[in-house]
Amino acid sequence: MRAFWALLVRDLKSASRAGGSLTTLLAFYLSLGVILPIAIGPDKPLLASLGPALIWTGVLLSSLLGLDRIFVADHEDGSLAAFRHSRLSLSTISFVKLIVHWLTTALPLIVLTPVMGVLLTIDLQTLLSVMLTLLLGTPAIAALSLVAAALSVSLKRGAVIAPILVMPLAIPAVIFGVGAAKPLLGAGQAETALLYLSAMSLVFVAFAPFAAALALRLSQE
Amino acid sequence: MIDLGPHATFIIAAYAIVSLVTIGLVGVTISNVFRQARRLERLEAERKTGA
Amino acid sequence: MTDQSETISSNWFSQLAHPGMFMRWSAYLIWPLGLLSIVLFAVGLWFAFFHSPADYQMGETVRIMYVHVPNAWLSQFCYGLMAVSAVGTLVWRHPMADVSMKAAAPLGAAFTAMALVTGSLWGRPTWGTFWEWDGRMTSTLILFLIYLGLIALWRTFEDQLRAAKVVAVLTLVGAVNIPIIKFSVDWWNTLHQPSTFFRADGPKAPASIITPLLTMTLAFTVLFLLLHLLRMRTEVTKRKADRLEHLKIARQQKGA
Amino acid sequence: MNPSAKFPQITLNIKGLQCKRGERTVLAGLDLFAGSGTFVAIRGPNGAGKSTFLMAVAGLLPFSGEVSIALADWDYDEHPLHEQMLFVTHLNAIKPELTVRENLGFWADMVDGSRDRIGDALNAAGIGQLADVPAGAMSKGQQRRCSLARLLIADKPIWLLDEPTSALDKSGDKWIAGLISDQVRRGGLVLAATHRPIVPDDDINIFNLDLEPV
Repeated sequence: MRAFWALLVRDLKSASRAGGSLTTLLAFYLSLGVILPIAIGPDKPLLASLGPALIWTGVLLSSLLGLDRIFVADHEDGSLAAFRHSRLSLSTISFVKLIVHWLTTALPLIVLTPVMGVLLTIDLQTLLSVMLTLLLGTPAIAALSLVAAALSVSLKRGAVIAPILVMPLAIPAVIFGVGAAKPLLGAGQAETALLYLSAMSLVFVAFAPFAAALALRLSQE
Repeated sequence: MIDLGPHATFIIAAYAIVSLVTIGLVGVTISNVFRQARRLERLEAERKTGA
Repeated sequence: MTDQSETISSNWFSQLAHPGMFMRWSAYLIWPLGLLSIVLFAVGLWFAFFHSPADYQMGETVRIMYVHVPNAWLSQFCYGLMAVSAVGTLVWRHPMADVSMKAAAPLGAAFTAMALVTGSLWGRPTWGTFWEWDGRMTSTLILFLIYLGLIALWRTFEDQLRAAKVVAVLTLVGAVNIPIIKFSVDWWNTLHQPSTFFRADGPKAPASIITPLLTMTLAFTVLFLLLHLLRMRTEVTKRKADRLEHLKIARQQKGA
Repeated sequence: MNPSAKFPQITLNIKGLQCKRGERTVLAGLDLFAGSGTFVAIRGPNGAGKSTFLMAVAGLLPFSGEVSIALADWDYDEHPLHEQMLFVTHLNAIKPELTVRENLGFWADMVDGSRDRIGDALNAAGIGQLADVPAGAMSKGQQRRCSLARLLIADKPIWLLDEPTSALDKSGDKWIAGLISDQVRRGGLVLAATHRPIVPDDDINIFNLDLEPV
């Protein structure tokens, strides 16, 4: 357990110290919050009704931005090779990386979502339900990102391809996320969507570290 | 040709595109077969003379 | 760590599929598959155009179904084949599995693209628009994106041997996600369109439509197997040529 | 385990080791038998497969042939074999934005070493006064010393060192030679790939392994 916390603390510390990627992430998310309303036009009721969909799309796109950084830093500086002789198995290490990725990517985006809510003139009730769905849905996206990052860790141009691999697989999360946040057919449908969303997050988070560990081991050969 | 009814253009377009793509696929696959075969022969010939 | 040694299992199954053996026995299949697919296409097209009535609901446009359904089926069948090959690469370490996986991906993408085009051409007279966000068509479109992702990953690797195993992992991750995507898209579909009176593959097709549909599907499937076989043979030849090229480069470096 | 206690008896037995990197066969049929208290100096020109050999022994690369490592009456469940090894590659495995102390503390936790030996390790490495400096601010040689200091914060019987003396000056070479000599005297097994020969103390049993490009 000591090694588990050591890795978690180290990665969070180095992420916060080299804060560059956090600011670019939030800047990208905010710029989406600016461009979309400008493109759609200042028609408030339309923006309000599109709110949850735009926020979910914004969060998905923003979280795909820095996704290849998850393993590349450790791969390039030799830490990944040294982990082989540490107390942690590769899947535990991937699980820590998943937690760190969620904390440094999805959480800041969720914290910033109220600002997006203001830009998209969403009422408080919808904003809160969107943030709830984001909280339940982003682990699934983080899990997919983890596997895609592991797959493309040893590629020279890996950074470009990882988001393409995640996008189609993240569609169910977006469907249930927006479906839960903006129920068309009443509250009943929001509950089912929330249940599907959380189930998916749990399953993806459970399996992703093993898939990522396998991908890492294979691409190190 | 039999009467394809009011939407004949779509039916013909569908078959035209499908046959185009299918024939294209067959063509590319077969040309690759020969291209790689020739490349292998050339390299094997070089290996015999060069070695 | 102790006595970790990798011995190549030599049961008959992997013997049969050893590249050299594969090239020998697969050569005998090329012409039979080729002739069979030509015959099937001839019979299928004859049935499709000359020997089957218009559908009482769809009218003549049912004939587009005779090319749409086979391609939609092949886009799924091909991914199934790739998933099995992926398991072959990762679990059974089968020598030809990654060759089969790599050969199938572009074919799968092509069939999925044809399914999408014929689907939208069929949609125009029926639904009045080229693209109707119907559940089945949307799933096919997402499947097309997954194919593109796989092909992109293949091409990003320089070292094809290492690429094989990593792409196999992504293929299996994709295979696990496809049912989830299908389920969520159908759920999403009922959300936005309570009911389309007309599902894409139509009501239970009467006998007169089944025969052309089945023949055309068989024809396309046989064609796919033929193309897949040819592409596998090309890949084996390419890898042999690549090895010789490496040797030539190494010899040249030593010589220089 | 205090820093001077003896290690258990080690036996490393490599038979017919073959490694391929992509298309190229790098190692073709290599044999090696080595036990405790030995310094295996791996020598050979570039591309002879020195790093590949170390990565194969470290379990980071698939290979055919046999690599068996055994420790005398060792409880492998309690202390798995792959944790009894330290592999210092030509990369330093250091986060530039973290301080030297944080980096070494992290590695101490990861490999079950002890944090309170960091001070002595850094002094031995000659960078004792840089403990709270961000690692990125140090020179290449100092970063290399920080990376090698990892060897001193944990007691591992087997060391795999890839170009340990790279980016080090004369005094660094001497430090490394002394480090290896102490480890070998304690009954450890050191496999080091080097360009510049490492000259340990004279009582150390050296085994030269020369690799030829295939």
